[in-house]
Amino acid sequence: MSVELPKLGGKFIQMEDEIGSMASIIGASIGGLKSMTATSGPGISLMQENIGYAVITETPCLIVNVQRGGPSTGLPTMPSQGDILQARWGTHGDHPIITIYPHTVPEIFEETIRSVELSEKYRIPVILLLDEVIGHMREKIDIEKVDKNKSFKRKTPDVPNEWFFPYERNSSGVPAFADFGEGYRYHITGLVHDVDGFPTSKPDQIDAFMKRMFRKIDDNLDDILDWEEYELEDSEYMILAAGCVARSAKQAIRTLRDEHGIKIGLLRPKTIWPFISSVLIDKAQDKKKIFVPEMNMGQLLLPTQRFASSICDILPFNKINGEAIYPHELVSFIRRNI
Amino acid sequence: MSVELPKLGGKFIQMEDEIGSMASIIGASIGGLKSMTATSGPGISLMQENIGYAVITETPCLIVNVQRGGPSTGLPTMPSQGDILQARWGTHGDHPIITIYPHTVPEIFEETIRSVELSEKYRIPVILLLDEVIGHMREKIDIEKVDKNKSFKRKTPDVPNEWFFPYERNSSGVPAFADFGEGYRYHITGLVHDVDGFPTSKPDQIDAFMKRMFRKIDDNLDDILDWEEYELEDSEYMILAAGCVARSAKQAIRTLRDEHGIKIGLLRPKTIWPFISSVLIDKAQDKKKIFVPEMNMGQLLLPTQRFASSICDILPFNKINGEAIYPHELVSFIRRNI
Amino acid sequence: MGKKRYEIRLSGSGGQGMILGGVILAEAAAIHDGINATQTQSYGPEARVGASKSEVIISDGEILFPKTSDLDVLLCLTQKAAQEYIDDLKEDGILIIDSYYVGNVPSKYKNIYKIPFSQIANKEFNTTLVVNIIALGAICAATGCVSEKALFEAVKARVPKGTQEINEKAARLGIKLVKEQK
Amino acid sequence: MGKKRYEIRLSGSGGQGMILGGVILAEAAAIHDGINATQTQSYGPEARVGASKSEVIISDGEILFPKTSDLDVLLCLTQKAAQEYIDDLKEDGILIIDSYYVGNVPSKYKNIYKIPFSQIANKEFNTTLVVNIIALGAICAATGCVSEKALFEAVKARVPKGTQEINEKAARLGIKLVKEQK
Amino acid sequence: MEKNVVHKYLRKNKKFPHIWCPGCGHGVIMSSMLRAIDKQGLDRDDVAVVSGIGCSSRTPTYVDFNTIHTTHGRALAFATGLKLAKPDMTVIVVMGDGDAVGIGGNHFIHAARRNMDLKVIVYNNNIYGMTGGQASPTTPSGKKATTARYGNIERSFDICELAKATGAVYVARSTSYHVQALEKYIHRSLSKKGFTVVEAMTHCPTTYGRLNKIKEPVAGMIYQKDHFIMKAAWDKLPEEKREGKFPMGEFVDIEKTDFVSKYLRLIEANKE
Amino acid sequence: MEKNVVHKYLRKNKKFPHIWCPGCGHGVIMSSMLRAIDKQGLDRDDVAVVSGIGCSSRTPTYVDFNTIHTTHGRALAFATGLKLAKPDMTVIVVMGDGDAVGIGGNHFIHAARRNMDLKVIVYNNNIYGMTGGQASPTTPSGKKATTARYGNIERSFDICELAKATGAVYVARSTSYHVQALEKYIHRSLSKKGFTVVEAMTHCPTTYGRLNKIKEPVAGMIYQKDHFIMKAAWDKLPEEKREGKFPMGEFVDIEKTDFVSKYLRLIEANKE
Amino acid sequence: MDKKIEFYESWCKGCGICAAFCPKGAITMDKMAGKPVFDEEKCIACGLCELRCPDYAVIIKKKDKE
Amino acid sequence: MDKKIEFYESWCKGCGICAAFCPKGAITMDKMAGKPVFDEEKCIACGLCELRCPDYAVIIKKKDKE
Ligand SMILES: Cc1ncc(C[n+]2csc(CCOP(=O)(O)OP(=O)(O)O)c2C)c(N)n1
Ligand SMILES: Cc1ncc(C[n+]2csc(CCOP(=O)(O)OP(=O)(O)O)c2C)c(N)n1
Ligand code: SF4
Ligand code: SF4
Ligand code: SF4
Ligand code: SF4
Ligand code: SF4
Ligand code: SF4
Ligand SMILES: [Mg+2]
Ligand SMILES: [Mg+2]
Repeated sequence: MSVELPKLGGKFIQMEDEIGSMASIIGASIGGLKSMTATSGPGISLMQENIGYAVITETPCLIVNVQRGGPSTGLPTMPSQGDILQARWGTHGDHPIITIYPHTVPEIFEETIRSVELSEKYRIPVILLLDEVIGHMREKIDIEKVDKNKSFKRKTPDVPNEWFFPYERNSSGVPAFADFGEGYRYHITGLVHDVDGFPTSKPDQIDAFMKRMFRKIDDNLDDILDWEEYELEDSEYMILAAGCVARSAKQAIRTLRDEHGIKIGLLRPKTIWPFISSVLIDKAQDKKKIFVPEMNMGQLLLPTQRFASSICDILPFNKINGEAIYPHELVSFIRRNI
Repeated sequence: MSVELPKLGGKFIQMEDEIGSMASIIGASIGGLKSMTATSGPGISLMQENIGYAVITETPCLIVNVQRGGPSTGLPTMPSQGDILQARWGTHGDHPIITIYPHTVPEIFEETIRSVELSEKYRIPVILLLDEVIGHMREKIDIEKVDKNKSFKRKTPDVPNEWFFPYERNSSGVPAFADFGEGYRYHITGLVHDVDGFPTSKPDQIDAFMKRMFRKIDDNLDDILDWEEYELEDSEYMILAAGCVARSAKQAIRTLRDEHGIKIGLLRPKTIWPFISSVLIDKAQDKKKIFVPEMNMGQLLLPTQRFASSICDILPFNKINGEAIYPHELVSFIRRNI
Repeated sequence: MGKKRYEIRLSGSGGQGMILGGVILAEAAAIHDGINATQTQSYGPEARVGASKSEVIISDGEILFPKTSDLDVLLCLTQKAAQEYIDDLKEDGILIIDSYYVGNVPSKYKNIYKIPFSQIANKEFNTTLVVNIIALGAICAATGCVSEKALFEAVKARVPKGTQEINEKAARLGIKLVKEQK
Repeated sequence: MGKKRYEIRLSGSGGQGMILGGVILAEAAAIHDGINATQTQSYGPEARVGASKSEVIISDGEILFPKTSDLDVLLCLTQKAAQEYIDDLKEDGILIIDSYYVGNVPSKYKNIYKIPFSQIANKEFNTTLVVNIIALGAICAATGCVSEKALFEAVKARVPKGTQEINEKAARLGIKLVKEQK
Repeated sequence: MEKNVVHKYLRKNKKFPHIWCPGCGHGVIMSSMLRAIDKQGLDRDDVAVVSGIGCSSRTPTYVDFNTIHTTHGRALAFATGLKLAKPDMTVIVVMGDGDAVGIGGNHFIHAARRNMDLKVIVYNNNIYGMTGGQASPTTPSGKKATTARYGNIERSFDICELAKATGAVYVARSTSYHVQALEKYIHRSLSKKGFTVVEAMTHCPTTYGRLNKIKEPVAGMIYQKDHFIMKAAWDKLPEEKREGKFPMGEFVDIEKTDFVSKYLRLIEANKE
Repeated sequence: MEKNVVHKYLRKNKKFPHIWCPGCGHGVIMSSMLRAIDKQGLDRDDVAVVSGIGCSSRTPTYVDFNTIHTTHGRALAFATGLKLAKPDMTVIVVMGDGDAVGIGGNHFIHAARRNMDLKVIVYNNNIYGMTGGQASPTTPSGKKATTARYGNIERSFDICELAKATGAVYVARSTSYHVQALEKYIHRSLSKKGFTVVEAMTHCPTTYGRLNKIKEPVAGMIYQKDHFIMKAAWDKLPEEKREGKFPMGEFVDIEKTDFVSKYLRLIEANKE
Repeated sequence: MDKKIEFYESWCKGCGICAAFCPKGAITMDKMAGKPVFDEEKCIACGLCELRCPDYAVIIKKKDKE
Repeated sequence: MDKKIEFYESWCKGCGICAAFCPKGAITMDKMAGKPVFDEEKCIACGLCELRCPDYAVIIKKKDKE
């Protein structure tokens, strides 16, 4: 980044810590730039306070988190999926958020673009969650396939200064964003605020603000959610997995189908937050069992149980020893448990 | 604290920020003291990295979080229950944790003592989650009732230096803690470590360490979990609520029973993490509906749905306008929904 | 007292000692009368300039919901406080106002004590610092929510050493003023 | 190639260019041969002192699981690397070792190429810097996992300008050395 | 037309009086800032005022510029991002003492080191005002705070010294009493490129004053009048007479290329 | 019996050689520290070595004391808590330059301000070594790092100056080449009460060296030999000859009561 | 000197700063009302009260300047 | 002078520092093995190689001191 950005007129700065990094990308976004930061492990915990600030001020920005094993310093450069629920709940105070979880290097490329787009469109920070396995891997990207003309500008105000409400409640739920310096002199604050951007402690204004913050996401799940179905059509069993575990799962499915004749498929959320609950409920209907393999003690398992435990049996497979889940482990676990 | 502690020979220090506060109580605990810090809102997000450090190094300490409204600066000094899931998942990396949620001032007193006890006994940070309503309230404490002779010393090593393994895998799952300066010169690290305290990247050692960290909690739920049942005996309906919302719920139950003849009771987790899942499953069996009122968009709701949605209907009641939930609101919501 | 739950709000401007007043009242009930009481107050920067309030709930039973919703008693020392809070008072609740500062109040309230607290304090004690204590006396006499003895003890325990006597006098004066209006 | 999925690990000590080697091999397959390839490596402080490794998976189908589990080919340039990694090689896998540094290897492996890479590099090119490229040539010839043309192109694209010729020579030498042993 | 320069820049859609306590020095600092901005003749669309959290940090709410009320201690980091995005904008960063050198100390020294072109105004009331009077890193030794009831046992920071040691190109100190000098220094800082710091000593009757027996606003200002001495006089003062007195004036005024200018050159040199 | 003082303090249950790269200066600093501890005659049970995260922070793993490897930048805050709990323990804090004044800068200046009795040794290799060579706040302007490929455009911190400005009672600098002076300064710092800082310049062949063409360990040490000049000589050096050279020696050596001593007095005075 | 003193009472919080530091003693505080009272005669329009008022409640206009 | 040079080869990483700064040129690096070779004759037991070895692989003992 520090090498490439200047060539393109972009800006790179190495801040003193991750708190500062998170703060500065918000500042840059307010100034009208698309901005991002990246970290692994401890850094993401330090960013939490200001992630909440981006949520409440509705400032678009992208946070990349390459997960490592263990809490704290843990297992640097070893794979894990320990930050899935932190991505949802890491900052204090109730809030919505979007988290995207690609599973190949080319998909990282595509989903980074989609993440920025969602972030700008819904004025919300987006976390791009990666696995170390894929974060430290080279894989083929067919750059030709990427639509380079696709561009997304944030929605900016189309009314004169005096009529501009920075946090107006419009039908889309997403107010226009006035970049600083464009003549709309308004106020941005991490306090709960009213449509005019100024702090409020009036229950009805608080309620309206908070509800809109959730509504802008809940009302647009069709656009925000994304997932892959792999060999699910005729399946009796289903694996639910994300990130690199989904690759192991696919490999396992190949073996299970080809060598053992077991009808099994994969449901892979690409958007993990908000969760693909209705898709899961739909797909779970005709399944005998759902397997949830994860490199943690069970995190995607929680929403899966929440939404599908009344539909069918759910079996977690958890591995937290710093290794990836091998396809053969999954094959034998599944064969033992059907 | 700054006034009282010196009188008792205790130590108080105001650190430069909450990161430092969290770090210093861990340092003090390693030095053999019982230690705590307290915050509200943003501070708890800043503490997350080092909370993870306390988890992985198994250092006892107490963190008090008086919740405020909204993400970020939000609604200072206004009540909310927005940090319930953050208390569980706020730090990066999969990990266990204990969170206690009292609902009256005298209970804060008792539960603070219990929290410190649990923290020392299981070598884990304990979060004491409070509501602003109760955090900023005066209420009667019958100090006579408190057992002052109750004292708990952490388990210290009872073998000579050379035979001491700071992270041994014993039957209890909790290794003895050697305070620094007592002759056991060992190493403490936030990296995943083996029984000798030194970092490891061997899958079997990692696995054993991580599993023990979870097991020491899972195996002792009987001791760690606590809850109150209020008018639950003959109830057809159940409210599940914690903290000050449980007080509104009790008041509402009085009205519903006394004035409307509705058989309804309350299940109130005092320990919220780990969740009282088996208790909930047990109590839910003969209920028609479970109501889950919260000052957030639904957080305790999640484990409730996860464990009980296949047993009975679950109805959330959420309020996020900076006000407490009034008993009459609950009364009318419940009457409308039964 | 004849009531299980009694909701009281003291309101005035910052610096009039409303919070200390609430604490004393709650302690009179909880410690000296031996029944239950809670006290809450509003915090935050807004509390510094605008109206300041302190709430006390007294009950001989368990106090469940700790916020007030239907006030039994409202004390207002300023017009601003009156404007802000008067709607929370029950129709049959007791309203105690500083009659020098608080002008109109809704006609629906019948149980009103009008006392020019600040002026009296200035006249009798040559300071407005005791206004909150006079008001506590008034509340005690108007409602009986705490016993006079408990109030005196609670006052003595909380006010600075050396001012205990004058504060007890202030409390007694408050009681007298209400009794005169009864 | 006749195989759908081909797992290759290059191992040696830090500084022997194993990572660059892996990248070149993967690019030869993915960019120049137009099939699929992934490349991974170990990171972290330990990687600096101990054995260094780089893994490449080549497949004409989709590469699902991106980590190696059963190696088809293992290159070991040091005894330490051989000790650490040899167990991951399939019984019918191909083992390529620097015969000057690597001594004993388990007898179960039959497809072994023993080449004194460093000595040859020193002798032919007067530098050990091209050891990794000679080794790539050897892998190419021993396995056919990438075409020779693709390998040369990939090498040329990755090595510093000015060293392209000598590096291509090194690759050719590797190919020749294996062919001689076949 | 507005009645005076201060009113000219106050937000029309905000209710006044502001939220600060009666007689709080923060209001005086804010008006000095507004007059300095006016004197500098900046287009208000090209001015941003960024704050952290605290009483002082309520400033952005009231002034009619592009304003951000960020998180506690992080204002400089937000401002750094904004400045990178908008190199031509004048970015003023107002912070309390706790904000600036307590929780925010690291961003302060690094922004100074980098020479980010940010105009810092520290409202120094020697205490955490908003949260009721905890000690700040500038609470003088021996003085009281809610977290230092027995008198502060810590040494206190000299913010100007810190700014100087870490690389600021302009550093000055004045007080809410010495309001003309204050305006002059802020104006001076606005006209310089690079990291500038004006430390505005402000009296806080409600917390610092109450705890340290300077309860009345007027007393707070008299204290400033008596205890702050111009640098020139201070330098001549014998050591033993300095006790309890503080220097004010301009401490640093040097030229150094700022970070963003250097970065823009780097882009120019490497653009494809 | 151990063969020499260094071996005496190495952990018997750890495998050597250590994890540092061949020729890395960190090993030299660690042995200097061990010799200084030995000279000071401390009981090893009463010594704690606390670090943050980084190559330098691997030190605690190897030495036979009470050791903590904390989180990045926070070592001083952990050490502060430990020192409060164990006032008589000698708490040595080893940090990298990034650790100490990058992410950890705020704890550094506040521990100095408070005069916490902590013995800081900064292993300064002018870069983030462990993570592969990102610029640190001490990377000299113009030098390269993975995040400053075009040469660092930021000004760099002088750690000794920062320590001095913020209140340390003892400040000294030496290098992994000037190993005898290094040992002497560390020993001196161990014998003082209060916040002490020894900045140990260390050569890092693998990252800083590789990026800045001082790849060989020996070259790194020769650089130190040629570029670091004793303070006395430095002070006499004309400005134009200072370019590219750095002073070493003892910069601060004063007496001030430390925080914990003051706190213990406060307890004594107010104990019930 | 011709001048005009504008005073916005509802913005004034009665802190007394204007009165305390008026070089001519032209301002006195009305104790009961807690607000300043200006003596136009004594005032020399130095503007210090305007500069120091924390609540922007005083404006001193020199007429000759307009 | 009577002295003993102890060298722990398995700890030595062959950095060459000892050799480069030996004041007497008593150490040379064996290029093939990448390890130092000590010339006891030249050595004056100044101990500098021991002090500077980053891997604690050399110990110089002065016999007369024992
Ligand atoms: C991370 C975080 N910690 C603590 C707080 C609580 N807090 C709000 S303002 C403040 C201190 C303000 O002091 P200062 O910066 O000096 O400003 P002042 O109010 O004195 O003007 C604190 C500690 C917070 N908002 N965020
Ligand atoms: C909060 C956090 N941010 C980033 C990292 C990654 N990290 C590990 S070590 C390091 C820098 C080390 O540099 P320095 O402190 O100078 O030590 P050195 O390795 O150079 O000795 C970084 C950024 C981390 N572990 N934690
Ligand atoms: S608390 Fe102090 S700083 Fe804050 S507004 Fe009041 S007087 Fe001003
Ligand atoms: S990277 Fe540098 S500092 Fe780290 S061990 Fe290697 S040489 Fe030493
Ligand atoms: S200075 Fe301003 S606020 Fe204070 S009394 Fe005078 S006019 Fe009123
Ligand atoms: S302008 Fe000057 S003289 Fe006139 S009232 Fe104000 S301070 Fe006094
Ligand atoms: S200095 Fe030490 S590690 Fe380096 S070559 Fe000499 S003996 Fe070996
Ligand atoms: S002791 Fe001195 S003279 Fe002898 S080998 Fe070592 S450095 Fe050379
Ligand atoms: Mg302050
Ligand atoms: Mg470093």
